[in-house]
Amino acid sequence: MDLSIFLDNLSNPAILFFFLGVFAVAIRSDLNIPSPISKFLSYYLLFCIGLHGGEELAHNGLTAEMFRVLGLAIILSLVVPIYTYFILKRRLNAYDAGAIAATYGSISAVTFITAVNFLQGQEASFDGYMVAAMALMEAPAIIVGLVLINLSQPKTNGTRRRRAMQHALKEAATNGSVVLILGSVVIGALASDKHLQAIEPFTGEIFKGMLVFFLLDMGLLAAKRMGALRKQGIFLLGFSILVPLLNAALVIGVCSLLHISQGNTLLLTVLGASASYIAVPAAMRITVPKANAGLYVSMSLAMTFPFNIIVGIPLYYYVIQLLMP
Amino acid sequence: MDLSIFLDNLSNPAILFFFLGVFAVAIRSDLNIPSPISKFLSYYLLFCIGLHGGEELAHNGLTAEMFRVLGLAIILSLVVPIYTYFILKRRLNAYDAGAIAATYGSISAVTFITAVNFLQGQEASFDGYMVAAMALMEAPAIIVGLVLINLSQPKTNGTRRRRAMQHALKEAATNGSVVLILGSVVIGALASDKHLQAIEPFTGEIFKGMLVFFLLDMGLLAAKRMGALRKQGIFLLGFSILVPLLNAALVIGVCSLLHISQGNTLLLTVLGASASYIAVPAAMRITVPKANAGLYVSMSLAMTFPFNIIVGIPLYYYVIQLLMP
Amino acid sequence: MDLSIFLDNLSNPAILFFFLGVFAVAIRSDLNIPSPISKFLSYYLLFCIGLHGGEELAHNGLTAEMFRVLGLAIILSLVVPIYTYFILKRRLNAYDAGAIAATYGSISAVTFITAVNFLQGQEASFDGYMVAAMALMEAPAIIVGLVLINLSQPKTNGTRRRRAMQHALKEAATNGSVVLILGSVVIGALASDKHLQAIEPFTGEIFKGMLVFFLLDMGLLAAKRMGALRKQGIFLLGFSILVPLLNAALVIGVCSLLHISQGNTLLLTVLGASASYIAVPAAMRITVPKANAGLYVSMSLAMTFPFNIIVGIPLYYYVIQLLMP
Amino acid sequence: MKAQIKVEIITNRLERREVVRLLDRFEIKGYTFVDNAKGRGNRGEQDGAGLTGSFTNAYFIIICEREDFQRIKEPMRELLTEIGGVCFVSEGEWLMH
Amino acid sequence: MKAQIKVEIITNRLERREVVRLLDRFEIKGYTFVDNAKGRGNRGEQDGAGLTGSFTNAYFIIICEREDFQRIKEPMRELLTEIGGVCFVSEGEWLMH
Amino acid sequence: MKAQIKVEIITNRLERREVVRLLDRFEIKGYTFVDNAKGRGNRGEQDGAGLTGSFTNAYFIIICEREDFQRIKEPMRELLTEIGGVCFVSEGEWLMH
Ligand SMILES: Nc1ncnc2c1ncn2[C@@H]1O[C@H](COP(=O)(O)O)[C@@H](O)[C@H]1O
Ligand SMILES: Nc1ncnc2c1ncn2[C@@H]1O[C@H](COP(=O)(O)O)[C@@H](O)[C@H]1O
Ligand SMILES: Nc1ncnc2c1ncn2[C@@H]1O[C@H](COP(=O)(O)O)[C@@H](O)[C@H]1O
Ligand code: NA
Ligand code: NA
Ligand code: NA
Repeated sequence: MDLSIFLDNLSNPAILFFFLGVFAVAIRSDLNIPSPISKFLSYYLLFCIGLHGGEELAHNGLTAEMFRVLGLAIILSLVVPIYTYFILKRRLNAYDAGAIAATYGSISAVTFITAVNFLQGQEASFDGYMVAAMALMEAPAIIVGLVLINLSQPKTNGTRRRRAMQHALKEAATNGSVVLILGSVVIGALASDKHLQAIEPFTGEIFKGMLVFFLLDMGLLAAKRMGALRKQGIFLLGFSILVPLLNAALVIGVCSLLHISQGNTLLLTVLGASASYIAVPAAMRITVPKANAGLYVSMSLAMTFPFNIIVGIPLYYYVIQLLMP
Repeated sequence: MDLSIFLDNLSNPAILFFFLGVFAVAIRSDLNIPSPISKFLSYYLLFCIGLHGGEELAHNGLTAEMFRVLGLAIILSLVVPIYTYFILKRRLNAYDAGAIAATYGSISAVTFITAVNFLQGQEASFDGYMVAAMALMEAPAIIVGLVLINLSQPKTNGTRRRRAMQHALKEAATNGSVVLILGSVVIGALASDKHLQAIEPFTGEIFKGMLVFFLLDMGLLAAKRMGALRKQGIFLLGFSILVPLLNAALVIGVCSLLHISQGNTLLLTVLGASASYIAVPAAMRITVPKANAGLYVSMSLAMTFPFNIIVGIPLYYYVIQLLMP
Repeated sequence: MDLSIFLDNLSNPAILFFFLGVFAVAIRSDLNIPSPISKFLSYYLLFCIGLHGGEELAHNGLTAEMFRVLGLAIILSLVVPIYTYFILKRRLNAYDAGAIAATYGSISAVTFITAVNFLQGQEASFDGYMVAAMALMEAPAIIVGLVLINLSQPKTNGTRRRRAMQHALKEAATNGSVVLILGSVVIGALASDKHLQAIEPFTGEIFKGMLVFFLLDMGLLAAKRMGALRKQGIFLLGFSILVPLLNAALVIGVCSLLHISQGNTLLLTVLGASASYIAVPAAMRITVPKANAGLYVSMSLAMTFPFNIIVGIPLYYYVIQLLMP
Repeated sequence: MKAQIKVEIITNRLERREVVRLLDRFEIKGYTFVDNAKGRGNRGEQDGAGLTGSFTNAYFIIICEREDFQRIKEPMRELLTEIGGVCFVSEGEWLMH
Repeated sequence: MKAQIKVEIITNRLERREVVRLLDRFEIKGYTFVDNAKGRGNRGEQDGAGLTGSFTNAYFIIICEREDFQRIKEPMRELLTEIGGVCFVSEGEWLMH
Repeated sequence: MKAQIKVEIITNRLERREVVRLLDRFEIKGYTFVDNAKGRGNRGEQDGAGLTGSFTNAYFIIICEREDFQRIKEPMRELLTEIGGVCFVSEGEWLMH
């Protein structure tokens, strides 16, 4: 097996700064990115990736592969929370099971962006509509998770249940990062090339550096959540690695049947394998306050996220290259 | 009438992100730029525009047109608050009338910067001293507004009145954005070209992108103030559109008589037509705490600002091109 | 004497914006950079300078001059706090003397970066390992300061003293800026050139502009501390100018004996002459809460820092050019 | 000076709109809050980390008549049972102006 | 432990210097404040939005002797009448050290 | 409603871990704090300026039984003697849920 792809990933400052963040927390350093900066950086990344996605979408128009990919993305975001819910339900209460299922059905934009960065490093191409796929996959799993939680409850008043669902739908659809990424895609498609070129130094040139800096912050955040993981049993730790692998296998399989390009397959794989720690926690804290946020955020942020960016992305790409010549 | 200029403005991501911000508030999204970031972005814009203005000022030296423009700018910032005060006094108490008059006599730096961006898109030229004109117009209207409020009061102790005026003068002249813009102009004029070129990637290349991002924030801020507008009568809503139009007509007329260039005329028009929501509110909250800040900030931020950047700028430019061939 | 080097320094917007910050505080302006932004900017500067230092280190490999310089750096950071402590002890209590000694034995990263910027303006070369020298000099003086304070105390329980030292060592070694700079150097050395080039627009192109903006903030911070200086006697004011000069003379002398290059000598001089206001205060507040933080922070930030960036850097460089042809 | 009570409420930041809505419903006009509080309670540590404010608290201060509090007491108890947090009531005097 | 009172003042952020000046004038040595409070009162909502802090409040805590408060009471009332805000006084004990 | 006391502690931001450690040691489960308070006391002004939080305070609120406070009282006094700051205790009622 050719390890160069893994080593190349490890020579990426983005990954190395993630490690630095983890290291800083491990030695109890006071290194700490203020939360307004974290928020700015994460909005900035969504802003840029959305604009570029929208721009390409407008240039390339609607293609058959695009519809296949978007369809697959939505199916994925419905199937994953359902099957994981029933696995989780064997060990956890319905609230936690539903919240974790929603977490793994939804996606991590930073993992996606790291994968885009990885593909650019490999000089592999992919399509702008993948950003739309990402945006589309953020919310549905939240709804599915909530439906599952509701179904598990003893029959409650119908109106009340409908209200809860509306509330959840609203939270999922109006989440800041969902609105920003969708809005940026639309604007990228609408805005004139001349204007988009004028902002390229901000949205393109410094993008990778901002991502590297942000991954330092992600390392700090992830490592802070690792403490909480120690209290969790082997079941959830295993879940947070095996489910991504399973989802990845699933996506790669289907994509190779549908003859989707290597780059797009990697990105869709990463969407399937990644778990949310922005949109889902924000919605779950409000709609299912009884679920343990320490649980689902720790799993996605402190296990699945690092696994995907360090091992997952190069591994998935390695397999994709083997299977899809 | 040729609409392309309006459509081009609407294809500018800056304007589109402003709409996205308004939209996000309308659907009650939690999209929200933390206030330290807002402040940084607005300081950044003043920093860059000031440096560039100062640099050009130093290159081109003092010209007759420059003195004409600066004179006009100061006259404008004295006349506008006076005439609007008397209009406003018919419906409002002296505090609110004075505060709103000061708001419309002063200027909006972001509107100015958006107009500069628009001119660059149109490949039209303008002069560096326009930035100085902008800086000069921030404060005088504040003083005028306070004088008018004071005159309307029953004769109070002379010393006390003088004290209040000194206080106001101090607030107006030491306002952070006034100091930063003036300071940046001076530094842009003093600094060596070599050093200024070395920072051009920061002050020039990424500038437009930062502006676009900032306009997302402006959209959020403006939309949050739109709620307060609903409670206001048609009088103030009309005021916040008609007074900018009136001021614009006035400036365009005078400029065409004085043979000022198209680019400079547009910028001066925008200065006349725009209303302050940074320097004035900060000074008014302290010097006239009895004025209703919800009123003057809402009018300038939620009505006049969007009107100017969406409709005003292309409209004024269209008229200028018609009248000044 | 050729003044052009001083004038060139004064035409640098970085220095001019520092003055603007001081001016703004002097006129009691509300110009104010929010603290999350200050922190981001200072982390950004360390991040960039560390990456570049590490990159060069990896390219040039280990040289004899490098070991000479690093050895000198460490000796300097041990000698300076010791000799200054005994000077200070004549007027101050052991806590304050130890804390100030640690402050002057340690270094100011921003002064160092300003000197790098100055050298680039002069088109003079220097080596990447100077960043390592800087990183190495942050912590040792803190330990020395604490040892000296402890020795001055009546014999206390041995275990207790050992605990206090461990605590201090931990604080010094895990300080956020120490971890970030060392981590960035290591990452700069490990990361592949391809990836480092991809982030160059962020870490290189906009760097100087960010530095300029940050110096505005430094001006504001320094000036806020100047008030506290007025209460201090001439002894400490003199100390905060004369000790840097003495250290500079010392370093320049030794470097010229050891035939160290002009650029490297300037940077080492600046490290010797500068005083800490990030790592040391953070460690001292916790390990020696009885020392007066208003004292050591004011001296380093409000006297030594401005002296070095305005007069010191060009002066040291002037002398170096005279002595080391 | 006028005798009044002070009601302090600490709950998740994302729920601050709910608290305000409850105050609105009972026509409590004045309140103050900071939305960057951290802490620890039954639902674990809120350390402010994360990208969404999910792990941050809001701290409310409401100065009002005791009768006002009597009105909101039960709904507030219900809300806090749902969303978590604490509500503390103490006495004092209000400097009228 | 020593009986002391706690004075809490909430007013516009831009006025924090005025409050400190008043405390200085009456030689009140100790105080604490946060300057990112939001809220609602007679002068409408302070939602923290904007670029200047005009819509943000400062929340002061001053622990002092009752006599100290008696001295600042009237000037504080006057100031708050001018600039808006609330001042609330309650009793407690101070852990001396 | 249940009678409880409120303990307020203000000290340097960098010492917040020490305070939490003390609470942990005495098994005080609940607390809240903001870490951007400014102020003035015996150790001079803490104006929030600087790059490290060295000049910023943390403000803690702990609602607990009076007995809980009795337990932490002496160690807290010692800690504050070392690191500076204030500790203020007042009475009130807790809305149980
Ligand atoms: N006893 C207490 N004293 C002070 N604050 C508390 C206490 N209990 C809970 N809190 C605060 O209320 C928040 C929510 O409480 P809980 O729902 O119990 O986790 C916590 O994160 C703390 O900030
Ligand atoms: N009853 C109250 N309880 C708590 N805070 C209040 C109350 N009334 C006013 N405030 C605060 O004081 C600020 C100024 O009050 P006002 O001048 O009445 O608008 C408000 O924005 C609130 O933050
Ligand atoms: N009397 C007081 N009232 C309110 N806060 C105080 C008081 N004394 C001290 N503080 C706060 O406690 C911090 C540390 O106090 P000290 O150690 O006395 O400087 C100060 O910076 C203030 O924020
Ligand atoms: Na997923
Ligand atoms: Na105007
Ligand atoms: Na030094």
